[in-house]
Amino acid sequence: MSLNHGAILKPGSSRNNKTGNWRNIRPVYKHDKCTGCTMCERICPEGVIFQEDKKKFNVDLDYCKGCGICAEECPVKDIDMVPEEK
Amino acid sequence: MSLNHGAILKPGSSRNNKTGNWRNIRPVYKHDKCTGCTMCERICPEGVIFQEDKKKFNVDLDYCKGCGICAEECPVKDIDMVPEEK
Amino acid sequence: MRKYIEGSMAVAEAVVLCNPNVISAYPITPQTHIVEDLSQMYANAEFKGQFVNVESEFSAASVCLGAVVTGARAYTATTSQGLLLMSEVLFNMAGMRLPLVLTCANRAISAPINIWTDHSDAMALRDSGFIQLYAENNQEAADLHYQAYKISEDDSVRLPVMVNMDGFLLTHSFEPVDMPTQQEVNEFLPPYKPQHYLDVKRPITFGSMVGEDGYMEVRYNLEEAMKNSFAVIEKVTKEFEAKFGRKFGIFIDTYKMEDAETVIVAMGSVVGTIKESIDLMRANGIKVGLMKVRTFRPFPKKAIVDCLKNIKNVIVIDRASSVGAGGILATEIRSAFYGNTTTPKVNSYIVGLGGRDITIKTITDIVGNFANVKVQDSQFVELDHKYMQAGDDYLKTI
Amino acid sequence: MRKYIEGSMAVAEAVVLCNPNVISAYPITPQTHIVEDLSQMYANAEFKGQFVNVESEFSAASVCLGAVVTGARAYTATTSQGLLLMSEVLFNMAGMRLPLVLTCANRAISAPINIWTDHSDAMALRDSGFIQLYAENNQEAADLHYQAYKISEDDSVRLPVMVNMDGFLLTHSFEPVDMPTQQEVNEFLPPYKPQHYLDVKRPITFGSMVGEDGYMEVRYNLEEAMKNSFAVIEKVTKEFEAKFGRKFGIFIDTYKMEDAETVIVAMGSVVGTIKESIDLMRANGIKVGLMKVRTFRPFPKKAIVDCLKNIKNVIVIDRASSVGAGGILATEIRSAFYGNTTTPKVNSYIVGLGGRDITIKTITDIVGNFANVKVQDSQFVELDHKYMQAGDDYLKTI
Amino acid sequence: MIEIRIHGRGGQGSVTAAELLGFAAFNSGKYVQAFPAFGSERMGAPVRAFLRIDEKEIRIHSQIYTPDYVIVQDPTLLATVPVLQGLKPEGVVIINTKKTAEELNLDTKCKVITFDAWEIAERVIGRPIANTILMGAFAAASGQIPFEGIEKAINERFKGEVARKNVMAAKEAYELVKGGKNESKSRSNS
Amino acid sequence: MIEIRIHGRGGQGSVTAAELLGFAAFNSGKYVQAFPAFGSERMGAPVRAFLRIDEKEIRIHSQIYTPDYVIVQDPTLLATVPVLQGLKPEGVVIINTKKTAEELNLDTKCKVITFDAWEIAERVIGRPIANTILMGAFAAASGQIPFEGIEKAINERFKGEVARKNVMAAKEAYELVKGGKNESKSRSNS
Amino acid sequence: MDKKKHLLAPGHTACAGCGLSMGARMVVDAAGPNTMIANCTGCLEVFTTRYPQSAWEIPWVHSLFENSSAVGAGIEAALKAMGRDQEIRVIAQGGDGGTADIGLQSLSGMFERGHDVLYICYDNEAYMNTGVQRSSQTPFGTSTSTSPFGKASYGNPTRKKNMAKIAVAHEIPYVATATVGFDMDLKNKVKKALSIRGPKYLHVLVPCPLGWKVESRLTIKIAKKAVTTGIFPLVEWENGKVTNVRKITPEPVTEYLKMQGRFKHLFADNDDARAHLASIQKFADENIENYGLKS
Amino acid sequence: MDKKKHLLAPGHTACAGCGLSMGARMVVDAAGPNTMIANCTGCLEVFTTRYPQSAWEIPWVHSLFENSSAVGAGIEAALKAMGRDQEIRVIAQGGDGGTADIGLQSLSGMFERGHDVLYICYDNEAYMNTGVQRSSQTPFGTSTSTSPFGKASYGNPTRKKNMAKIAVAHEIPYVATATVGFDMDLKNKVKKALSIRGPKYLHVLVPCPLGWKVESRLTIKIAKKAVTTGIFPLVEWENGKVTNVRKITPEPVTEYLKMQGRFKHLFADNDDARAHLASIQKFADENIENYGLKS
Ligand SMILES: Cc1ncc(C[n+]2csc(CCOP(=O)(O)OP(=O)(O)O)c2C)c(N)n1
Ligand SMILES: Cc1ncc(C[n+]2csc(CCOP(=O)(O)OP(=O)(O)O)c2C)c(N)n1
Ligand code: SF4
Ligand code: SF4
Ligand code: SF4
Ligand code: SF4
Ligand code: SF4
Ligand code: SF4
Ligand SMILES: [Mg+2]
Ligand SMILES: [Mg+2]
Repeated sequence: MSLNHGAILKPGSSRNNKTGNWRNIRPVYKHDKCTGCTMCERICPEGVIFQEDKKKFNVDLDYCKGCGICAEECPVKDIDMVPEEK
Repeated sequence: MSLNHGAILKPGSSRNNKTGNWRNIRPVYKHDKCTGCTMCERICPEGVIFQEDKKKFNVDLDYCKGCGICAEECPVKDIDMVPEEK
Repeated sequence: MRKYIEGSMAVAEAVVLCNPNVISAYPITPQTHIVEDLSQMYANAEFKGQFVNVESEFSAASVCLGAVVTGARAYTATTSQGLLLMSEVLFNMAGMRLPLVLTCANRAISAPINIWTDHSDAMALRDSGFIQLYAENNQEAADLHYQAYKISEDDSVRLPVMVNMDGFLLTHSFEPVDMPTQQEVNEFLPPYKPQHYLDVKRPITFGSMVGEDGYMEVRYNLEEAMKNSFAVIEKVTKEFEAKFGRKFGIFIDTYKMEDAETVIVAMGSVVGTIKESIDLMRANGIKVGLMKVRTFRPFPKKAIVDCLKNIKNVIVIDRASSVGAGGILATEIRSAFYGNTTTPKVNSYIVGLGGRDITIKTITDIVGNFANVKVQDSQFVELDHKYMQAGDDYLKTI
Repeated sequence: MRKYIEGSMAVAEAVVLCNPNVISAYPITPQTHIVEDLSQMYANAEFKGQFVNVESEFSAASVCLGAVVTGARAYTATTSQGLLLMSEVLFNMAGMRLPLVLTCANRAISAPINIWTDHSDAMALRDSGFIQLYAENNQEAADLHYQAYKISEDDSVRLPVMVNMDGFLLTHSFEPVDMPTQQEVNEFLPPYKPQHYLDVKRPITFGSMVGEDGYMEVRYNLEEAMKNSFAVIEKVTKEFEAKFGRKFGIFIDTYKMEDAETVIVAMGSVVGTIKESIDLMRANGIKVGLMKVRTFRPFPKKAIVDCLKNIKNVIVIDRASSVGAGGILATEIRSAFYGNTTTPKVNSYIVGLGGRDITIKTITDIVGNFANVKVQDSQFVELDHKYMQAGDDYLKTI
Repeated sequence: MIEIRIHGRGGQGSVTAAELLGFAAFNSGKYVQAFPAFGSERMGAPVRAFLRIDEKEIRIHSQIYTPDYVIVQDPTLLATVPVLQGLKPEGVVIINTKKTAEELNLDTKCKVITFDAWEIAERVIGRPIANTILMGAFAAASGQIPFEGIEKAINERFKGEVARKNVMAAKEAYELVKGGKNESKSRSNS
Repeated sequence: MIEIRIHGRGGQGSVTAAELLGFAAFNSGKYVQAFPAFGSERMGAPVRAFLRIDEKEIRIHSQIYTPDYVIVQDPTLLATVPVLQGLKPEGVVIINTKKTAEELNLDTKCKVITFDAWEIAERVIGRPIANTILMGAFAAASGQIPFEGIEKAINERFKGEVARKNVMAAKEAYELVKGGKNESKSRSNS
Repeated sequence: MDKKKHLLAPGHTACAGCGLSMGARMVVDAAGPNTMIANCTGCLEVFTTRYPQSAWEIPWVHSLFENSSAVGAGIEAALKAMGRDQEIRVIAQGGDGGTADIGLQSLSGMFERGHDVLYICYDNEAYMNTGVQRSSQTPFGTSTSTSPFGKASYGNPTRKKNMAKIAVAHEIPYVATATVGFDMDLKNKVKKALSIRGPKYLHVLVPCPLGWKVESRLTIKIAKKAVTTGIFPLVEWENGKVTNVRKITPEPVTEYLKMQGRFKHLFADNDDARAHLASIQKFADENIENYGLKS
Repeated sequence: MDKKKHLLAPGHTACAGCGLSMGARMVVDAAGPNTMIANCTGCLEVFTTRYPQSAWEIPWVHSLFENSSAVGAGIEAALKAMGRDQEIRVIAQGGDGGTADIGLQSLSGMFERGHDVLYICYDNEAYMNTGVQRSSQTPFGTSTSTSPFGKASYGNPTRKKNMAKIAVAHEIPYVATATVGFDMDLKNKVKKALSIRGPKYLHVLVPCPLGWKVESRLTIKIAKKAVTTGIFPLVEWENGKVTNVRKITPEPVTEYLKMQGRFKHLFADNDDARAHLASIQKFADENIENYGLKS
């Protein structure tokens, strides 16, 4: 352990912590009525919804905690929350 | 010295400290044009001007520091500041 | 009544039983449960004084100061950063000779920020003029509060008291605790009747500036009051035992000292773990005993020397370190023996900082290795640098 | 250049010669002159960094913390209440391993409020992880600052340094002081080149929360850095001497020790008074010497023991007391001898609290009475309770 | 002394379970000590809670490293947390999972009790909170606490309908485990 | 080593006088140490300042109790402050007062020098500030500092007209005291 | 699909649905990579920087609970002294406790001295990190762990200290309120603030599912309701003058309150509870009136 | 002739002509003997309570520099707890530094919690006790010992932090400004404040002959000039609304500034100095405009 250690951290290293296993319910995109409004992407508290295509968004399930906000806020209800099989 | 001494003081005990000797100039009431407006009494920073009569005020020279405010503010200039003989 | 109760709740109930007039505190882990429990009692009108929710520890202590100077009994609780933040006020209260009971839910000091237990916080206030008592378990933690008020308010003392209990280990543990009735506490602890306080009928000036001509005398009196507190602590502890039948030592306590060749010295919750370790070691023929320090300020030099002077080996467990000088309890104990003709070998160990768990193995290992260690600087025990590797590796890349 | 200069001005000029980027401080007697002098240099564009006039000592220290973490060299000065108020930040900076030089114009702590010198303030921070150096006179006070930056910023140390100088006695005294040129200081003290700092090109996270798994290791490293500082202090002191021809000891300094039977141990400006007293006593055939402690943190146990081990009598002068435990320097010195085969008799005296003047008579009286005092609790010297009579009499009437 | 370690996630009531089990044991005249693995964990993150039960005063104040019982409140923990660490050879682990002990195929020789606590919880209580249910299971598995103790503890903490339902659910688990059907078949698979 | 104590009131420049005298002595190659009686006094309140002058390094850091010289800036202090306390038997006291040494009738065997510094100040400087004037008097009385040293010290601190007038006033005092007319007649009145 | 597009990385340990994590990400994304942050102790610090992992992609420092504004001022002063203050923006931030209570003084000092720092208060209306104790930002009537509902209490007895007004009273160039409920508005305010030199203050309402006792999926909904009921007006002040408010069609405050467990006791069927509700409605009405919120 | 009529006794060691000693006496006389005072460190504390003498005739306590409002809150809480809060009034007080700088946070906390305490700030516009260092109440352009005039400086670079406005922003029932220059007004405001329950704030301008570099006899004159130039408006706010201002016939600010040594450098014959004077005139004009001061 280097002596000068003031407990400094590497940027973005929280990515090592896969919080996906906290999840009880999971967002499932229907990729159906999506208008590409970007709402879900903008508000996900984990920042793990990504745009794959103009009207196609997806979730990085490694981190999604299943809060359900994306599904709640999608204006066209194009996201379902489904229970995780445990 | 009593043990419980948190360095408590007796009220008004500063009266033991005669600040009159700080003075280089001294207020002298002419008792002439005084209107009894009470201004000098009210503003003396030491609070040592006292009313003896309706139009007669005097200074407790034990404490007066000779700031000159009373003379300055007397609307009828009924107070003179005169040098202390030292 | 024997209750199964969280340490924090036991303390909160004990405090309310002491009938303080004013409680003021600021939340900080792991003191929070105490304050929350008091809040709930206040909301339920079970605590009938004033509960002042302040904006910082500095104000918490200052509100208490204002209350005490007005003749009220006051209480606060804090830890770690909060204790440091209010330190100016605490030195001030001791110097003004204002009684107070403060519970310190001991926790490590930043940096790095860490919410777990050690004694660095209380130690940083050891010069302040506070009497410092350390609890071994939740029963003692609760019991210390009734005693603390009585000691603090004694006319020959009039000093604030800090009751120390290990954060989480005690504050968040549920254990059986005997709780007295209100009547019993009232019988034990008389109402606070200060000699001097703010009173419009007898106006008084508190907190004057004292120059070179008197400051030293006031501080000397503070030392004398501390010395007086020895007798008062003893008296109050005995009265408490007489009334409630419980005692955890006066200045120190001992365990299996009879034929002990090696004695472990410690404060706080680790004392219980050490007792278990001693039973285990004695079962293996190792003659170990324990001296617990319950009263750290005033520092009970005489009691300690009397207790340890015929012992061969002394192991001092410090849960704090004065950076650049080492174990604090160890330093004071070594110093206490100075000039004695017979002195034990005293080794110093820094253990359990920032919540590092102290297990029976920690203790037995220390005892096992004692002979190999000569009197020297404090040893940090059970270091494991692996966890810090990630940051370390990264540091090398930048 | 030899100048006739006030101690505060000497320090202010020394600080500016060290080229700090950011100065932030809050006025408090007797530190004020330093800050005022710096302000005037700033107003005259003689100091070209940033001068941040803050609203409290807490912010003064925090501004410094922010500056250092951004890669800047920073400076602050304070004392007494101000030091306590910023103590949370100071522990934090040490724990974060941030270099800083802080001048402490030592002053007593409230209550009662008193603006005069003693060492209670710096002592209250002795656990914090700051290196602590004490100046004997204004030449040393100024000189310590060039050295302090070099020690503080050394890569094997990276710890903040507190330079202590007695309030008023040094800060407000005019004495001749040799001031170096900017060029000389530049040659001695290289620019601050931190390894790690906030940088948008290499983003880094400072000040993380470290749990039970790593806190102890980080604190151990802090202790190790303190230990490393011994070598660095020695190196820097020698470099300084080589370049400027001045030296006031490294960890300790001595005076007329050759045949001394009694040695006085002290820190700060009293050292000069003791030297005069020694000359006087030696003229009367009393074999007295002096050991001055210049480096109090890290505590130079080895240097002290080596210096005193063959001495018969040691008198420790403490200008502070840990209430309920006594002289702090004395305690640590006694503890340092623990386990040694030959140990001097060490007596402890509390002297000069709250600006109480320490005269030659004070010193010679202590030496004269030494033989009559056995090793015991710290003695408060030259108490005179008469001055406190007024308040006392009044207390009896209410 | 028996030592119990409970694994769960923030918000699942693991600490409450330890406390209430302690309360039940205390009421049956035992010495107890219940405490959380002191953390700063938020809802969802793995947490632990501990319980000691003894016939004599408990003086030790350190964490539990070699538990006699392990209770796992959330099956997802099995993948990320070493729940079996230090479990005594004669120890027992109780796991909330849909799977059987065999399906889990844990690397242990200890007795493994599994059952779907969330199913009971949803059905009986109406919310997927398994802590009181696991208390019932523990009582049955350990024989340390009579079911009445569990019932009293639940009634101490909860009120009215909530309490009633929790007791019902705990009872169901108690009976289930008493029946022994949910245990791993054999202790030796090595 | 010679030791000097200056008595004055806050605002009268006693500390400055000690500093400047020190500066003058420093310039003539002496070791010096000047310092105030550290206080929190405000304008008007009694204050003290100290000065040590020596041929070798001054190491002591304590106040002065047995001065060789005492300078009194304000005659009103005589009534309230023990200005003569500790003055060495062969010491000298310089007092700003209208009165003669005899009129003062001080309880001392020391040499007493009196003169009306404020009169000089009002006349020459235009303000009743006596500190530089007393510096001149001290230079003459002590012989420790040549008048050029005083002049240089005043010019270091003040500028232009103010400096010039202060030097003039100091010079007047210097000559006056040099003349010796203002001394107490005899050292023994007991 | 750039999984590293955000400057606050996932893997942090905020509760699911945390409005604070949402808000912090929006802010740092709007601020961009040439930003340095000083952060108070609080949930945000704890869930993003527990050793050995950090969620921050930009330079970031945490020192203590009460000093992020002074540390930010120190960063700014250092940048200035080293001639780097033009390229880099400085943000100081903290929770409502770190801002309006224990850190208020250093914030006020930073304002007064005119540092070029944007201060952001993430207001979740209590001390969440330590377990939902009241702060000076806790609304009237809220049940928290230090202002619990009880026999003699209807929750917190005081009103929210008005931080925006206090900031405005400091006569700084830019003050605004915002919330995660209106994310574009929030981001625009961050950008605008950072375009102005001198001290700026942004007060961001961030719902906390744990402390407010709401389901995690409702974070955005509840934030919006705070605005549309008039309880939390969205306002901008430039040089002391209101320059922008978000207009609303006011809904009754009960629409907002009833969603949250922390206000449950206010819906009891008794006069005290009703009086409390009426007071809260009055506060909203005052806001609607004072800021002309009605569209 | 009752030589003990005042509740602040003579014999204290304030400088001759001290506006602070004047103000403190007026306040305590107006408050009357049923008052308890908590006092910050500062000139007032030092010159009234140097051991062994006190100038106070009523119960009085000093603890530290930054906590008189919290100590006052503690006194109030104790009186309440002991049932004595109806008979006795509590005043907390301090200088501008103790109030607006180092004590601001505890003051804000006292406001927020609603203590029944009158807080009085004696504003002499610098840290006088320690030797005239700048505070947040030091006016723009003032030369002080930490904001001296110099080659690169025209004195203090910042404006006075607006404490009255900050107090008003705390939504307390009563806020006012006053000065010893108008003693009856000051005393009336103290009495009015003490007749109201809850937190009150009174900001009193008290000239300091030493720090302002004016002759001691001019204390009242200069205080009046601060008002009549519009630099220091006398205003009362009740429940957040301005209810009273003292009307003036504005004089140019130079009338005020030129009397004082601390502003001497602003009268140099150069553009910088003139620009500074113009700014100060502008501040006064803004006050005159904003508060409608013109009679
Ligand atoms: C001096 C000090 N006092 C108390 C604490 C404990 N503490 C840490 S964070 C916190 C509450 C944070 O509340 P807030 O600022 O609102 O942030 P939140 O966690 O709600 O986002 C408290 C009380 C501390 N760290 N330092
Ligand atoms: C924590 C702390 N910092 C600094 C000081 C030093 N100090 C005492 S009074 C004072 C200035 C007081 O200024 P102000 O409040 O304006 O009162 P004034 O003396 O001007 O009336 C200062 C800086 C202190 N006592 N405590
Ligand atoms: S459920 Fe929540 S965390 Fe998961 S993707 Fe949706 S908003 Fe993000
Ligand atoms: S919120 Fe719905 S409509 Fe909008 S982008 Fe996401 S999935 Fe598409
Ligand atoms: S001169 Fe000053 S102190 Fe003397 S009476 Fe007049 S106003 Fe009072
Ligand atoms: S101010 Fe003048 S007129 Fe008024 S009362 Fe005094 S002496 Fe008389
Ligand atoms: S407690 Fe609240 S603010 Fe903190 S992480 Fe959880 S949801 Fe976010
Ligand atoms: S310095 Fe100013 S405020 Fe202080 S006592 Fe003197 S005149 Fe009054
Ligand atoms: Mg919060
Ligand atoms: Mg002031």
